[in-house]
Order: sequence, then C-alpha cells, then structure tokens
Amino acid sequence: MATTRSRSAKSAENGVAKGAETLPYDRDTLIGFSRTMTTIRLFEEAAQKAFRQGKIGGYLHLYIGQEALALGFLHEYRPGDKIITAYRDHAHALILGATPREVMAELYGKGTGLVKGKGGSMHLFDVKNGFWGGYGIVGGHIPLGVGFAYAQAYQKSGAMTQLYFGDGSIHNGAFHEAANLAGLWGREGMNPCLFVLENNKYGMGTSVQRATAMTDLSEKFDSYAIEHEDVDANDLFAVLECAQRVTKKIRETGTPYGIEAQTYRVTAHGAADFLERYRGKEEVAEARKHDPINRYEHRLLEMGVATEADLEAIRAEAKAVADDAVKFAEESPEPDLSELYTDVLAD
Amino acid sequence: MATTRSRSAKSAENGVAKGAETLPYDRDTLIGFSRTMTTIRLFEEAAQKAFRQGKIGGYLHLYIGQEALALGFLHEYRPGDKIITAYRDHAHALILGATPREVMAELYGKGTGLVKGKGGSMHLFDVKNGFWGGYGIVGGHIPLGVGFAYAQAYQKSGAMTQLYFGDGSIHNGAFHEAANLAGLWGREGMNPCLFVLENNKYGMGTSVQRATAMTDLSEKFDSYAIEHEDVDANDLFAVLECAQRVTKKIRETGTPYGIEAQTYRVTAHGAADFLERYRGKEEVAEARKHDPINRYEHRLLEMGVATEADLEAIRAEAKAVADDAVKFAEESPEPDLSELYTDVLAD
Amino acid sequence: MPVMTYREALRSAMAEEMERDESVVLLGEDIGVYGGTHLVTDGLIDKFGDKRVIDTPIAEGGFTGAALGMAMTGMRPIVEMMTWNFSFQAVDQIIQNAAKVRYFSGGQVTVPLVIRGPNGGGVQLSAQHTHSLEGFYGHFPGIKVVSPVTPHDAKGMMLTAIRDNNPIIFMEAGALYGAKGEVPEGDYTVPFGKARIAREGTDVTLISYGRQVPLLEKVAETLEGEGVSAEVIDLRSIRPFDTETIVNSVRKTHRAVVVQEQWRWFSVASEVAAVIQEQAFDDLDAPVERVSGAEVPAPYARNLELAAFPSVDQIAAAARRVLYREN
Amino acid sequence: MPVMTYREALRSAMAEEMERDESVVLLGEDIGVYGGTHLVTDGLIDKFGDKRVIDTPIAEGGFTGAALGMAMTGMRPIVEMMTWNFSFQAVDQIIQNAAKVRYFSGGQVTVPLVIRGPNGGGVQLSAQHTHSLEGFYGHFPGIKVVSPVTPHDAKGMMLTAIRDNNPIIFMEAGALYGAKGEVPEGDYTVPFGKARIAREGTDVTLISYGRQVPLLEKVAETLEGEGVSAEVIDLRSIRPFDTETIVNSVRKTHRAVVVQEQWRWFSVASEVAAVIQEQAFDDLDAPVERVSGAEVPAPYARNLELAAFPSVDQIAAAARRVLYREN
Ligand SMILES: Cc1ncc(C[n+]2csc(CCOP(=O)(O)OP(=O)(O)O)c2C)c(N)n1
Ligand SMILES: Cc1ncc(C[n+]2csc(CCOP(=O)(O)OP(=O)(O)O)c2C)c(N)n1
Ligand SMILES: [Mg+2]
Ligand SMILES: [Mg+2]
Repeated sequence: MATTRSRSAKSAENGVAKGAETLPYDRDTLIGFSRTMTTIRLFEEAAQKAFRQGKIGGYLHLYIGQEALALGFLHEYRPGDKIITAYRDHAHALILGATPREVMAELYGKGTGLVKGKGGSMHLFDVKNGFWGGYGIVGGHIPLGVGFAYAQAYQKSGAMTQLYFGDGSIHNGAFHEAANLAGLWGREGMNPCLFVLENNKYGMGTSVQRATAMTDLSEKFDSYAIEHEDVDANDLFAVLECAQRVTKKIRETGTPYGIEAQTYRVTAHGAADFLERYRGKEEVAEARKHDPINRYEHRLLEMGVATEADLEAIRAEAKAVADDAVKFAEESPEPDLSELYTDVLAD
Repeated sequence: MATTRSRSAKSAENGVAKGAETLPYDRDTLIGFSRTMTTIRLFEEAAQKAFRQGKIGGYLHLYIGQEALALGFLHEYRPGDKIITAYRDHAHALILGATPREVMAELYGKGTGLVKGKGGSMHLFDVKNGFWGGYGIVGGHIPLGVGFAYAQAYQKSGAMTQLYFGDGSIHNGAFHEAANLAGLWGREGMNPCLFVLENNKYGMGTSVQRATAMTDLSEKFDSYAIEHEDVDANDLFAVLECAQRVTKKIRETGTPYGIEAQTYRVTAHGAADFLERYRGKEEVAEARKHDPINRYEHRLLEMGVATEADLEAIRAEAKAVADDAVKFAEESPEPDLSELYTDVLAD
Repeated sequence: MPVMTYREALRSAMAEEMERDESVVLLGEDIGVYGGTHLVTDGLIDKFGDKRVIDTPIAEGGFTGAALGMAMTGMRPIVEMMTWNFSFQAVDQIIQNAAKVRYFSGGQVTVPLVIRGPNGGGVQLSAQHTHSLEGFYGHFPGIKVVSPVTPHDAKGMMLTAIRDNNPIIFMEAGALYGAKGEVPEGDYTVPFGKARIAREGTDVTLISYGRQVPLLEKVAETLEGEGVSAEVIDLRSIRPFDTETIVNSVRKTHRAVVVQEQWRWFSVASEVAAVIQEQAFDDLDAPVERVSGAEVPAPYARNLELAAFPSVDQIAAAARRVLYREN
Repeated sequence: MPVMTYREALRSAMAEEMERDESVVLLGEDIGVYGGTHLVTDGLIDKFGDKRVIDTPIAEGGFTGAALGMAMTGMRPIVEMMTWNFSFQAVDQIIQNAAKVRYFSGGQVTVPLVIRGPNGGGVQLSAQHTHSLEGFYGHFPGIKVVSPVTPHDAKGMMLTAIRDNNPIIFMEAGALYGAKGEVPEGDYTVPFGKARIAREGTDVTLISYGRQVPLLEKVAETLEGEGVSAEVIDLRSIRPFDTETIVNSVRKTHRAVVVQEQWRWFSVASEVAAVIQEQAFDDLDAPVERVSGAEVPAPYARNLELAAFPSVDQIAAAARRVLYREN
C-alpha cells in the first residue's frame, strides 16, 4: 500500500519562517495561543503542587511539554465535532472550553468539578463543548472514537471526531481492531476520524524502542489503508498547518487519517512516579530545549508579534487563572453524599 | 520498514518444472505426500457424511481443498517443535501422526478419541506428536504460540513453533498483540515462530475484502518488523520449498517469520452451514480447478513418478483408512461418566 | 394470537423498531449478507441496507466499543454476539466502558446499547463454546441483564431493551431459537425486573430462567404425580431480578429450589439463595437448594454433556429434599 | 521472626523461587527497568536478567496468552497485572484458555501459571481502576483464586502458587503493600483452601478476606466493648473457600456477617451466605447478613469513595442486627 507521507512539519516551517504576515492568524489569535498554552502549563504545575500536598488523590497525568499538540489540532474543532482521549486529558478539556475552575475542582474531587467530583483527573468530560472524555484503560477508548465518527457520518452531520491516543496504546489490540474498522468504514465515507497518536516517547517507563520492533509508529496505519503523516508537535505552527489541511480532507471525504504527533513527556508518567530509572537526566534536559511554549514564544518575539513584556503579562495572567482555580477548588464543597447513587443508570 | 518479499511460489515452480530429478524427494516420499493428502480428503468427507447423519455433534470444520498447506509446512516438523492452530485442525493432527481412528473417534465423542471425547473436532491435541491444539476462539490461540516459541528459545531447545491462523483472525486484536511481542522478542533471537496465515479467502461468510480495507494481509506483518512472504499453498511443491527455506532461517536466527498461504475454502465454513449467499457457485467452481490434490497428482503423472493406477490404489487405500476410522469410531464406547470430573485441575 | 418462533419474535422486534426509529442499527459478524449464523437477523440487510445492518470483522472488542461510541452519540445500536462465548473479548468494553461511562462522566453520557446473542449450552459445543454468563455480567452496576425464554417475552423484552437508555445484556436461549409460541400482534413491551410465574403452586418454589424453565415445568408435572404442587418462577430479568415475586412465593411455599445451567460458585443461584434466606428467613422450612452445572468446563461427548447440566431427575430430587421426602 | 512489608514478602517469595527454579520467569508492564509500578518486583531484573524479568508492551491479552503458552511448555511464568483492573483485556485468555485447556486437551496439558497484582480500591482511583474481582474469576472451574492479607500469608501463598500446577489468580491487597508483619525465615508454604481464624469468638462470625480483614478486627474490638465476642475469619482462598471452617464457626456462634468490598450481586458473599444456609440451616439463629460495596461504579471524590465501601459502623450494625441488638 502506498500512502503519501508528506512532512507537514517541514512545509509549515517554511511558510512561517518568512514572518508573521504569511500566517493566516491575526495578532489576537497568535497571542491567544500563547495565553492558552501558558495557562495549561501553569494549571498543570499548580495541580502537581496540590497533588504533592495531598489535596488531589488518585492518579494525575500532566500535559506539560505537550501543549502545542492538543492546541494545534483542537484549533480545528467545530461545533458538532467530538473529541476523545485517554487519561492525560486536562489540556483537551481546557482548550475546548472547560474552565480552569471546574477542571481543578474535579481534580480536587469537589462537587463543583467538571463531572461533579465523580471522575477525577482521568475522566474529564465536557459534552457541551465537544469533549467526550477522559478514559483510563489503555487502548479502551479507541473503538469509541471510531463509533463516534460512524455516527457522525450516518447522521450526515458534517462533523468529525478527533481521537487521541498514546504511543504505548498502539500496541494494544483495541487500536488494531478499531483502526481496521475505521479503514473499512472509511472506504465508504463512513469514518471522518482523525487519529492523533501522541508520541511522547514513553508509555510509563517503557520507551517506544522497548515496546515494539517496528518503531516508525505511524506506518502501522498502513495495515488499515489509513493515510498518515508525522508532525513535529512541539512546533505549534507545524501542528496548525497540518491540522487545518487534514481536517479539511477528513470532512470532505469521510475517511480517517492518522497523525503521529512527535513530542516528549518531560514530566514523570504520573505525578506520583518519582523514580525515573528508565531514562537519563540528560535526555530530559535535551528534550526541554524543544519545549513548545518556549519555541512558540521565541517565534512571536522573532516575528515581532509580541514583546517580552507581553509574554510576562500573559504569564502573570495565567498564574492568576491557575491560582484562582486552586482557590475555587479548595473552597468548593465536597459532592453531596446523595451523588454516590446518581448517574448509575439513566431513566 | 523494508521487508524482503520474495515470491517463493514462483521460484519453486521454476525448480519443479524441470522434472522430478531436480526435487530433493525420493519416490516414496512423493507417493507418501499423495497418500497423506488423499487420506485427509477422504477422512474429511467421511466426517462430513457422519455429521450429516447426526453422528458427530457440535461444529465440524473441514480442511478440504487446503491439504497441501499444512502438509508442506508440517513436512518440516522436527521433534521438539510445537504446532498450534484454530478449530480447523484435523489435517494438522493427522499429518503429525495422530491416527485416523483416534481423530474420528474424537469427532464422534467417544472415549477412544484423541482427547477422550472431551474436546471434539475443534480441540484436537496430540502433544506426544508435537500437536498442541486445536482452539475455538478466533485469535485466542495466537499469543500461546508466541509463548511456545519464547520457551523454546529460553530452553535453548533448537526447536521452533508453527502457528497457524485464518484470514479472519488477523483482524482480531490478539494477532496484533502477539505479533508485536514476537517481533520484539525475536529481535534478541527469542522467538523462533513461523506464523502461517491460512488465507482461504473467507472467515465464515465474510470475504477478506469485506473484513479489511487493506487486503494484502501479509503486509500487516510489517507493523511488527516480521519478515514475510506469500506462497501458493495449493501447490505442494511451492509450499515445501518455502517451508524448508524459512524454517531453516527461523531455527538459525530465533526470529519469527510470516507466511501468507494462499488457498481457498471450497466447502462451507462448517459442515452445518448450508446457505452460501455470500459467494457465487461459479467462484467455488473456479477455485475447485486449483484443487491441491488434483494439481499434485497431475504433477506426479507429468513427472512420471506415478501412474493413474498408482493414484487409484492410493485412493482405495485412503478410502479403506477412512472407512476403518469410521467403523472404529462407531464401535467405540462413550467416555466413562467419571471422565466428566477429571482433567479440571492438575495435582 | 399469531404463533411464531423465538427467532422470529426477536427478528420482528428489531425490524419493527428499525422501521420506527432510524437511529437503531445492527452490528455483528455475518449478520447481513450471510443472514446471521442463527438466522435471527435474516433478511434485515435487504430491508435496511448495509449502513444499518453492519457486517463486522471478527473483533468483538473493537465493534462492541464502536457500537458503544455510536450509542453515546445519538444512535441505538444492537450488537450481535454470534454467541456470548465470544464476548470475553469484549469484556473490557462492556464492563469498563459501557457500564461505567455514564457514572464517570457525571451523567453527561447516556448509553442506549443492546448486546444480544445466544447463551448456554446443550448442543455439544464443548468447553470454549458453552457458557451461561448472566451472573458474570450481572455482577456489575450500570448494566441490566435479561434472559427471556418464551417467544412472547423475547419480542416484548427486546422492544423494552431497544428503548431502554442503558446497556442491556440480552441473553437468548440459543437452544430454543426454533421453539414456537404465541406472540401478540403489534407493539407491546415486557418490563424488566418482573418475574413470570410460569406455573402456580403451593408446596415448593422452583426458580430459574432461560432454557431451564421448560425443564422446571416438567419437574412440576413429575411432582404433581407425587401429590406435590410446585410453583415455577421464570426470572426473565437477572439484574435486577424480581425479589418480591420470589419472596412472596417462598412465603407461601416455605421451600425453594434454584436451578441454573451456570456454575455454582458466585452465581445467580448463590444470590437468589442468599436473598431468600435474608428476606424470608422465618418462612423457610428447609434450606434453599441449588442445582447448577457440574464444576467442569463443558465436555464435548454427548453423554458427558448431558451429565454436566441440570436434569429433571436432579431437580426433582432437590425438590424432594426440601420437602423432606427423600434424602 | 523477621518483620517485613507485604510487598517485600511477595518479592522474597518470587526471588527465592527464581533462585531455586530456572523455569520461573516474570512478565508484565514496567516490572523490570522501571522497578514495578508498586515496586513489588523491584531489583529482580538486576538479579535475574531481562530474559527472566520481561518488560512487556501494554497488551494484557497478548502477554497473558504468551505466558500461558510458556506455562504449557515447561516454564512457570508469573504475570503481573499492573492492577487487576487491566485484566479485563485478558479475560479471554484467562477464562477461555488458561482455565480450560487442560480439560479440552483431555489432560494432555498442564498450566502452572500465576497471575498476580493488586486488587481492590481505597485510593481514589475511581470507576475504571477500582474492582474486587475474586468472584468474577472464581466463578470458573479450572482456576484457583486466592487473596492473602498478611505478609506471612503473602509469602507462603505465593510460594504455594508458583509450585501449583494450575492457573492461580493471586489477588493482592494493593492498599496494604506497605503494611508490615512477621514472616518466617526460609522456605514455607501456606496451603490453599484453608481459612485463617484471625480472632476467636463465640457470639457471631465475621467473614471476609483481603483488606477488609483488619476492618473486621476493629469491628470485633468495638463489639467486645459491647460484651459481644466476635470470631473473625480470613478466607485467604476464594475458590475454593474453606466451607468447613466457616460452617464450624457458625455452628458455634449461630450468626454470621459476610463482608466484602465487591458488589453484592452474584458475588463471594452471595455464595458464602448460600453455603451457610445450606450447611448450617438448623444452627442459624438469624439470616446471614452481608455488607458489600455500594452498587455504583467507584466514585473519585474522597467522601463518596469512603461511603462506597464497607465501614466499621456498617459492619458493626450488621453484627448487631444478627444478634437482634438493634434493628
Ligand atoms: C490496559 C491497561 N494497562 C495498563 C494500564 C496502566 N497504564 C496507565 S498509563 C500507561 C502508559 C500509557 O502510555 P501511552 O499510551 O504512551 O500514554 P502517555 O501516558 O504517554 O500519554 C499504563 C501502562 C492501563 N491504564 N490500562
Ligand atoms: C472471537 C470469536 N468470534 C467469533 C467466532 C465464530 N467464528 C468461528 S470461525 C469464524 C471464522 C474464522 O475465519 P478464519 O480465521 O478465516 O478461519 P477459517 O474458518 O477460514 O479457517 C468465526 C467468526 C469465534 N469462534 N471466536
Ligand atoms: Mg506515551
Ligand atoms: Mg478463512
């Protein structure tokens, strides 16, 4: 099977290097991207701190260092679209419109949380904004996304699904079965699904190289006749370009498309995992050099879209937002005990 | 990933076309092949008849038209090797040395059966002859075979596993997970496993084309860095050549290898399935022209290895063997009722 | 009333609801072009097309999960498990996702999903193809489990299932697809959670569901010949089962025998017995007896298989024991 | 006797047996280089190498099936389920293959396979990461299910498990990995199928296993203050559980409360209650009471989670009910 494997990262880079005027975004939008990524970063750092203080329970998986990935693709979100991911889900919820307050309150297990304190960090849902969860079992949510896409085509909604999953989950049978269905249904335009493989190089302590003998992960889409490409997901402009192009195609054809989004998990797998025997400090330090926010800020400065002072202001604002979210969460009441028994069955 | 994809079918054909003298088999062996395939055929026909008479219960899946496939690969069986397949398993058991009597008795559910009447057609086992079963859940046995191969390498046994599975099962997550493990373990010589995909074009009523958008099934091995090739499995000589070459390589390297063995299921999926709305009679009639036994007999005649009379004698002999198996099965006693409770747990 | 088979009753429920409601679709292996392994969906692809009767590859986890995705987003899919034995590959989707997503989404998601197919043994399919999984699935909150035995209930409960906004585990009595019975014309539903008193009696309560119910009716006849009046309860719903009907009957008869094809340990009969002793302790004149499948994987040979499942003799003997008529 | 944690007790059993027997290998996610998510296997890869401590991709079905293949062919693999919640993806391998292959091969195959990992809730992991699956797996013949709660039993039962020639579902009390206790030096085993009387008493029998046992001991203390002498039974083995010890205790106390974290329907407590009423009917002075987890998927919020699991108060109240001291 021949799949066109264009390197969108590169082409985007070319386009952007010429300066801001070639970009299809106005200044507000560009500044907005910065604000969103910075807010996510500071939100995550605040959550990490609260976790260490014992105020957040369970597992906590942070999106630090991957912000450009979700932002770039979700910029193509249109009402009616459906977004689904695994447990590393705060960024997706926030970008789609959940407030930092209700997300933080959820992490705190409060009644004001996004899902009333019932799900916690791994199970954010915000259906009104297109966010369909937040799942904790590796691979388990992938078939659901393919089902969403079938329904969207069946309902002739013109909408599509963005289905996020990790490099660790591609070795799970659920991916294989779901991707095969997507390819099959897509043949008749019945699967407008964007598969976004978030390759942050590790599934917990297991690197891609130790999880499979065939490490060019996006080529695994070939088995299902799903077209695919890679993108440097720490470069927001590259992601935006790629996202715009492929979502357009998906909406037009109803066929699935696969992206291997290259990033790196600079934090531990979960906030509770302190030992990192499986990788060297140098590797992480090297990866930090490619931090998506730094890179993006650098570009804004370079293009003259923002000044250091603008960026400082954004950071301060983001810090205030994160602090406010924490305060809100701390002050919110626990869920009412009667909530224990609601939402088990629907009427 | 680049995999060498030699077309062994073709090369074998060339070698053989020159005549019997270029083949590495003496006359007895060549006649033996004919005897084995014919015996399987007549055994299966006898089983089908008994099923229709209500003497065999449950499900019954026949190997009619696929005889050369198992024979060619199992010709490379060496003591210590382990063979595993799904429920279409009579041929494998018979070729490895189970007697037609004990196999037929198993189909009849008699106490003299290969597994004491406890398993039936789908669960033949003959461990002393290297046959490790006979499994009924599509995909479910594939990981087991990969485990056999790991154990063989770990035990430095020099032996290997032949793992058979159908075209329908390659869409099951179990294949994906197991093949990924095989590729990974094989990187360090820890997986001497021959994956034999028996592509008989249908999984029940679903053709390969209706089960996946990427119908070149053996290319799915690419996802696991497992080298692979196709073989025309209705051409015994092609299978023999391929089997010899790839099993040698597997034994030497401890790495897995994938084969897509092309054949066709001329009978219904199971002996109970009478409706065949999913394919035309012409398609089956066309496929019957490539019958492996006819083709092989034709070659023997062509090469002057056998005469029509020899082949007649073989058929008569095979008929007698099948009749004897049926007689034995009919006359055998049911299992003792105490057998109900044995073999649940080991001591 | 028209008479039809159990199979036809199921099919007519699905076909009628598909006519009424475009969001109802079917998914499963060989349910379309092939006609359905047990012909339950026969002809539906011709009527509704291949976008509504979807033949799938052999990937129970994948297509069950995809159907769940459809159910969450406005459709009402019905998944055929060719047999429930294959559902072990879909357990993660059924338990971890379908049963729980409403809860862990804080009620944002609704799951009108039916998973149906034949369950139980009796036709020599041996160990991997013989299970009675009502208790296995029924353990989990967030799903309902039902198991109709008459054509009447098969249709009425299938209509209830399709219209229910929750994941329904619909276990059909596979051995009885060809069995006939009266089925009302038109639209009717049979509610979940209500048992059926298949036969009234006063001396002992016999409780089961699925293909064991006709067996209990035979036992009741046998007992009648001995001067014993047995009440037969067909649970119909397994989770939740109808505690009230059971307890009321035991209050009357003071004796109960629970029968099932599934294994005894951690099973439907365990729970029924536990509930009876909890709620009718003072009414019981004898311990609740249970008759279950033999504690072995299902064997192939006919004689072994027959010995592995509850028989009229075994059940009658249990009934006599609780009546202290035999030991 | 040396004191060690539950975690260390498990590790020392595995390490010692690996020293003795080359056929013992470990498989699981992040059990090697990472050290094990719960550090149970910490350090073993350094000692035994990566051919014996095998880090796997996230494919529970695949690696459990591969381990089963190894077990069938001369090895004694121990599979770590990072948590039992992930085992839903391996159910097909565990139930359809591991539990049955000996039977459907007519006894030609032996399956010395241990599957181990933490089970149960209590640390706010919410719906998908909180299960107590003893009854779920224990339903099936062909496997044994155990659940030790003390470090002593953890080591002794792990050694029994590794040497057993059958598939063992080894459910660890995840919340107690750091709990300490005395563990004998050297090689010793704790047999399956034998309960432990954690505390002797005469008035009421409290029965549980796993992390509920310390809870029962607290309840017993509370009751002691009220003049009630409670016997506490730690089942240790779930399939089979020790009917004799249970029944003997109930013959003495005439009252029983069965406690479990898992859901009530079709559960361990169902079966224990059913068996007690079957075998000690005339000895019972009150119905067997059960205290189970709330019938909801596990919630995340701390207050909801606490309310979802059995508490000292709930259990004590149940005990008072069977003693007719409260209603
Ligand atoms: C079926 C299953 N097995 C194991 C786990 C435990 N687990 C949680 S996250 C994780 C790693 C997943 O890695 P990846 O898919 O790369 O996502 P990332 O965490 O890097 O975003 C594992 C093994 C799980 N949740 N589900
Ligand atoms: C998990 C599972 N799903 C469904 C079935 C029912 N079934 C039995 S055989 C079969 C078709 C398998 O086709 P293939 O793998 O091509 O093997 P073939 O029968 O052609 O040899 C199906 C769907 C099963 N046994 N297991
Ligand atoms: Mg990752
Ligand atoms: Mg096939």
